[in-house]
Amino acid sequence: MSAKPMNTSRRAQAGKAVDLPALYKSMLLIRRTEERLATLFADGEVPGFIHLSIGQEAVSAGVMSNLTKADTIASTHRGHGHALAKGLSLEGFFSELLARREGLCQGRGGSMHVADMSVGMLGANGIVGAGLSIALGSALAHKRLRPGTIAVAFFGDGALAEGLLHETLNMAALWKLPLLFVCENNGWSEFLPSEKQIAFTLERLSAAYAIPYERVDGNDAEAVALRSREIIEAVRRSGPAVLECATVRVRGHFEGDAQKYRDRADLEDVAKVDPIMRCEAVLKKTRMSDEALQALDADVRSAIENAISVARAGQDPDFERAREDVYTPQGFASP
Amino acid sequence: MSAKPMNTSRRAQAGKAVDLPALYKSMLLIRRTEERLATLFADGEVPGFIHLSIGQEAVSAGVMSNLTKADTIASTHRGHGHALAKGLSLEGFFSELLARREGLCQGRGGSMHVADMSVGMLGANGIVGAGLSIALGSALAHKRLRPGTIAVAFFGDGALAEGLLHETLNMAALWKLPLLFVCENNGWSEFLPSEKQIAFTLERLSAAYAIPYERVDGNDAEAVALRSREIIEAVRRSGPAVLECATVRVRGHFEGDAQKYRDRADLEDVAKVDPIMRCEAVLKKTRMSDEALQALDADVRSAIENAISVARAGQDPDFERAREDVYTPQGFASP
Amino acid sequence: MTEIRYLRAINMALADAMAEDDTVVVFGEDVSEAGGSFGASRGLRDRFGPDRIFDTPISEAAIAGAAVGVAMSGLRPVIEIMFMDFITLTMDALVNQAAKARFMFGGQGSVPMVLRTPHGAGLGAGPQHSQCLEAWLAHVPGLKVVCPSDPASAYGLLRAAIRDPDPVIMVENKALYGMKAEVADELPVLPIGKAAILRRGKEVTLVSYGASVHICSAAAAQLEADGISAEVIDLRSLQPWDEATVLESLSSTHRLVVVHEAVEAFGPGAEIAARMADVGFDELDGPIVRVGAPFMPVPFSKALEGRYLPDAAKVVAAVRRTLA
Amino acid sequence: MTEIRYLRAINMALADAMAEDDTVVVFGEDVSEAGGSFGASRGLRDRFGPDRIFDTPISEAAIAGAAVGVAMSGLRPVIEIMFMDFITLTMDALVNQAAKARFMFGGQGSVPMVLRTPHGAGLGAGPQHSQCLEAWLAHVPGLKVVCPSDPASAYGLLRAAIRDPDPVIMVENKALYGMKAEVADELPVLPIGKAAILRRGKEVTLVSYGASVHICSAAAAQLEADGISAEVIDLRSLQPWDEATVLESLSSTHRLVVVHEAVEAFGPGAEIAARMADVGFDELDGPIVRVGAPFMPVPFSKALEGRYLPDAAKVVAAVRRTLA
Ligand SMILES: Cc1ncc(C[n+]2csc(CCOP(=O)(O)OP(=O)(O)O)c2C)c(N)n1
Ligand SMILES: Cc1ncc(C[n+]2csc(CCOP(=O)(O)OP(=O)(O)O)c2C)c(N)n1
Ligand SMILES: [Mg+2]
Ligand SMILES: [Mg+2]
Repeated sequence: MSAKPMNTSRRAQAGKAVDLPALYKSMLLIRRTEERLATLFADGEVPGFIHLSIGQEAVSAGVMSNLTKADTIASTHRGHGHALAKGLSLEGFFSELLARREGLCQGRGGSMHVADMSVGMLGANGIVGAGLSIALGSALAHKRLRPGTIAVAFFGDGALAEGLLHETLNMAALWKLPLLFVCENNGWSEFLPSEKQIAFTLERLSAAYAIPYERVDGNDAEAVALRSREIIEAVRRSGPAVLECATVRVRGHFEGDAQKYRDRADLEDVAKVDPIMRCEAVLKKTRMSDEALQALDADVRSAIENAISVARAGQDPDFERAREDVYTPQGFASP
Repeated sequence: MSAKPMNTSRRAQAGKAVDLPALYKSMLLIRRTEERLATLFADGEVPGFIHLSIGQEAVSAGVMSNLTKADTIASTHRGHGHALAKGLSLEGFFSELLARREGLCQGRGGSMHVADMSVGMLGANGIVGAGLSIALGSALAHKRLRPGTIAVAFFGDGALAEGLLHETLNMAALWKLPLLFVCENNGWSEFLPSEKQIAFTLERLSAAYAIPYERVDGNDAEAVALRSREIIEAVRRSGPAVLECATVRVRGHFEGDAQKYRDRADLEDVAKVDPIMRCEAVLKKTRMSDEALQALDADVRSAIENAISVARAGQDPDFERAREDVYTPQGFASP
Repeated sequence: MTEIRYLRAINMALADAMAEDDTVVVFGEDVSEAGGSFGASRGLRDRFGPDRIFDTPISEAAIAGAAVGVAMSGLRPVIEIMFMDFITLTMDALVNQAAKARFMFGGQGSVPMVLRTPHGAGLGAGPQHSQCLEAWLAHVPGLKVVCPSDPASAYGLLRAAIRDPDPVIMVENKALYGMKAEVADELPVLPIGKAAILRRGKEVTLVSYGASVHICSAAAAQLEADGISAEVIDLRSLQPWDEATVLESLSSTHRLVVVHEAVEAFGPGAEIAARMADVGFDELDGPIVRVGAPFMPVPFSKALEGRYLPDAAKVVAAVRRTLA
Repeated sequence: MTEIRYLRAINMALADAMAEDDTVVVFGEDVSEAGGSFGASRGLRDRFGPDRIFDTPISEAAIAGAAVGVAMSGLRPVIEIMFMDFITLTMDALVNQAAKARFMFGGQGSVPMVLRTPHGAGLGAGPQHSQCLEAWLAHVPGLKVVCPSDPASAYGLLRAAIRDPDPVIMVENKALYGMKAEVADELPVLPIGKAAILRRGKEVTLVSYGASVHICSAAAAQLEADGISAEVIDLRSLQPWDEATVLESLSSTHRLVVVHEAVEAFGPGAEIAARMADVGFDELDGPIVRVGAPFMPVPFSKALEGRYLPDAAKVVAAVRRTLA
């Protein structure tokens, strides 16, 4: 599959081949979804603000290819990829982003809060770093209730500066929790390169807690899938690990951000490392015909258009229902 | 002075000899003060709760021997030693602990909040870890206003778990702030050994941020003074450093804590590493007569008794004055 | 009937909840080996083992954040924050995560966590170990807040909090930990949101919660000696609070005094007063007077602290003012 | 007279303060190179250099804690927290350190820091990017809280906040950033704690602050058309707030409606209502009605958000209720 010998040998180690077409499909679903979101947003159909993960799809697809539904993830403000790769319903997703009653969160959360407990997606999160301790807690519950199940905390390189990272790394190490820390290092934290904010490397930080650390090319879906497979197996057995994925933020921090602060050259380079194009090239060389690829793309696109139609046909959420749903209906457990 | 050759060579490096009698006196002042506090507390003369640093005096005496008044320190709940070594008035100190109007904080703060801005003591602190970011800010101000001046953050081994440590280490490293982190590692965090709470070593953690780290025997005043002298010179010139002082908490977490959770053996060993006895032994061997030592002790004791008398003669704070002093009297800057 | 202490009631509630439901777990600083810094969880480690009750590092933000994740993943965590002053470090987990999860995820689930924490002055513990910050939490949609005043309600409300599907903060006045009272042999679980009328009276309604309830009772006794009949209501829960009971009482007494140890300005009593100045306006025959802490940090000196704290004399003065 | 936007007024205040006093420094996330995420500090880096205005990592707790230390050591920091929802992470520094330092250290000094932060909904930003949490801060002795409603007060209050020797939180409704208004060529510094009467009226007093002031003005205009004369007070400062001005107005109108975007329950308006139900009781001819957000997180959907937010219709209804 991959032309890179290192990956071949790693694949051999891992024992089982990666399902590259599945990875590709997962990435394509994220990409096409976000491309459509960009136009829907520009057209005013998506309220609020949205952060796209275009260029970063390999991380979501790769890591999630090794998780089961029982495994949980806690995500970030840039969480569409995590959500879709974890298996959120596309209709529920679009309905949510279009603020419909039929949305996964009934139109109350939007892009920054998409969640689906039934597939172990504990929510995107508007608070940088907050997912770390939620995943920590989830891992703790897994350890007690469902040995072999893990939690994954996704976070960006900007989030590295939050104190919560330290607290959760320490507790995860102390209690040997089945928790995988996945840092999506796209080099940016809003409008500032994160190297101007972070004085340490995650590798050395992880070493402080003696937590196993691996760095992987986050734009190589196969590499992410293979490396994370091994790591996740280890996490299931014996405790926390850190996986840092070097990747690229193609679009602005949020939609509408013209990225004036960013070098044109930097932006042009981006295409070269595109995870989808890279994966496609490998697939073409090895097993998939152009027709098959086109058919896949068409499938993905039509699923998306269908979901958009469903979302568009949806209704505004009901205010009274929302207001009542702040607490669980049964209320307190009376004697 | 010290019998240990290592110290001799270090002393040579540092150029100037340590003033061991001065260190001894500084430690003795802390010890005798806290011994008296223990009895005053038992007698009900000191309200609230107090945390004694008996056994840990070498850290305060040693580090502070290399600071000037302009240098600032942020302290902890166990801050008597820091305060006295930094030069707080003994009368003001006792008056505060006895909750007098004449106290340094006018009887409003007590043991956990003793402070004296005029000598750069930015306050003991009831919030574990909080002094870290206060010292960070102070270092930032020093860098802009008073190059060559530094801030020191004291914190315990239990505080290592607070997220603020990570945030401040990162920012200190990023901005090369003149900030010395001094960890007083006494092995305990309240009633639990901190090894049950901390999964990392401070040495490896510091390495993550490429902040110079040193460990020193925190019960050897001369060693603390010598090592911190070099480190502090470097901090004045070029940025943050971490100094970890291994020491021993002799008394309970707070006065009244019977330490049932602690091995008797552990407690008996403590006497062997007593920083004051160690220092005294060296002093006796080299230059100070028994008479001189006794005279010093008598001096210290009488200064303390005097301060206690002054404190006892003090008045209760005035409520209306306290109530008005929540804000600076001049109030807002009107146009 | 047996006599138990407030702290023991909490201990019993924790034990009974853990025995009843093995998804209940307890964690926090020094809760396990040491049995809690005030002793609330003494003996639980021996009985339930270190998997059910365990010590954490001093990482309040992660403790509270972890509780959210734990609660989302099938366990019912009860965490302890050693002093309410330290909830400053847990606010994000409480407010932005726990409180909103059910609502913002479209009712997909809930966050059945409990945070126990002691508030209150009187021990000379100074400005960072004495604060009553419950007004912050009561202002946050998605949280529930209870504040028991005696052993029976400490037991009953903690049991209810642990059974509750949503996040509940239980605030315990540390001055009450040693309080003893006769209680029934079978202590009932108490409903969250329901007040108790401690004393019937005709001329003024005294509303409070937690330790201040006892100040109100003392004041009512003093007033009675002077021929003034005061009704005393123990809210027990602050969020939700029992508006109906307060309104009903006001409708018979026509005067209202609200008492608490929290700072008066922008404090919990403001809501009660404001509500009654709206829905109860027609019933009011005198100003609504609040008795709370003055607008200053909690001072260390006992001389200051004594003046700082609400007491029966202040409540009596407040009653006289509204009756004037 | 010139016309400027609210955001520009903040920018000018920062620039003028930095020019006037070279101990003023500004830091926060994206404030320097990017000029602030909403653009409040645009151009300041070019003018004052990176030593006076600099970017921080995403470390809100340390940003606020550092501001305390900076302020104790001779500089006057102005920090920005990108959304008020994130002050959850700064509460310890604000409440346990900044607010108490002067008092608990016996008046040895003060903490001249300013924290600027935007609150408010209306942009579909959802539950974690829209909250109005100023009630928490107003409840804390030692903090001051201002909340300007227009360009001139944004300028005047920010200048006052930066000159103030004590910690001040300035809350800016982000829906106002684009608001334009005519202002004097020389903008005055405004006193903290002083309200402005925006409109004289006889039958009801509308008290609010920040963006809600405009809702009150709109409601007053509608009411006038119906022959009801409403006085509109812009508090400008919440802590301290201008009790005298409100009481004086109430003494002539005898009816009070308090309006804000923060959640009504245990919100800032509760204090105003409670105070007036005490010291202003004899002046009241009708219930005090509050208009605030309902007890729920800020929803994402515009349809929900529209219902969630206070508006002129709700204020008019509240007025009718108190006049009924
Ligand atoms: C606690 C908190 N602080 C600040 C923000 C504003 N904010 C949103 S995203 C972001 C940058 C995050 O950078 P990174 O973690 O690298 O994620 P990326 O955007 O690159 O995916 C910031 C500062 C926030 N949402 N939460
Ligand atoms: C934020 C916070 N959490 C918890 C506490 C309660 N507490 C006071 S001291 C202490 C242990 C601190 O241990 P360490 O830092 O090692 O200092 P030591 O007591 O050993 O000097 C704890 C948990 C506190 N004061 N502040
Ligand atoms: Mg990034
Ligand atoms: Mg310790």
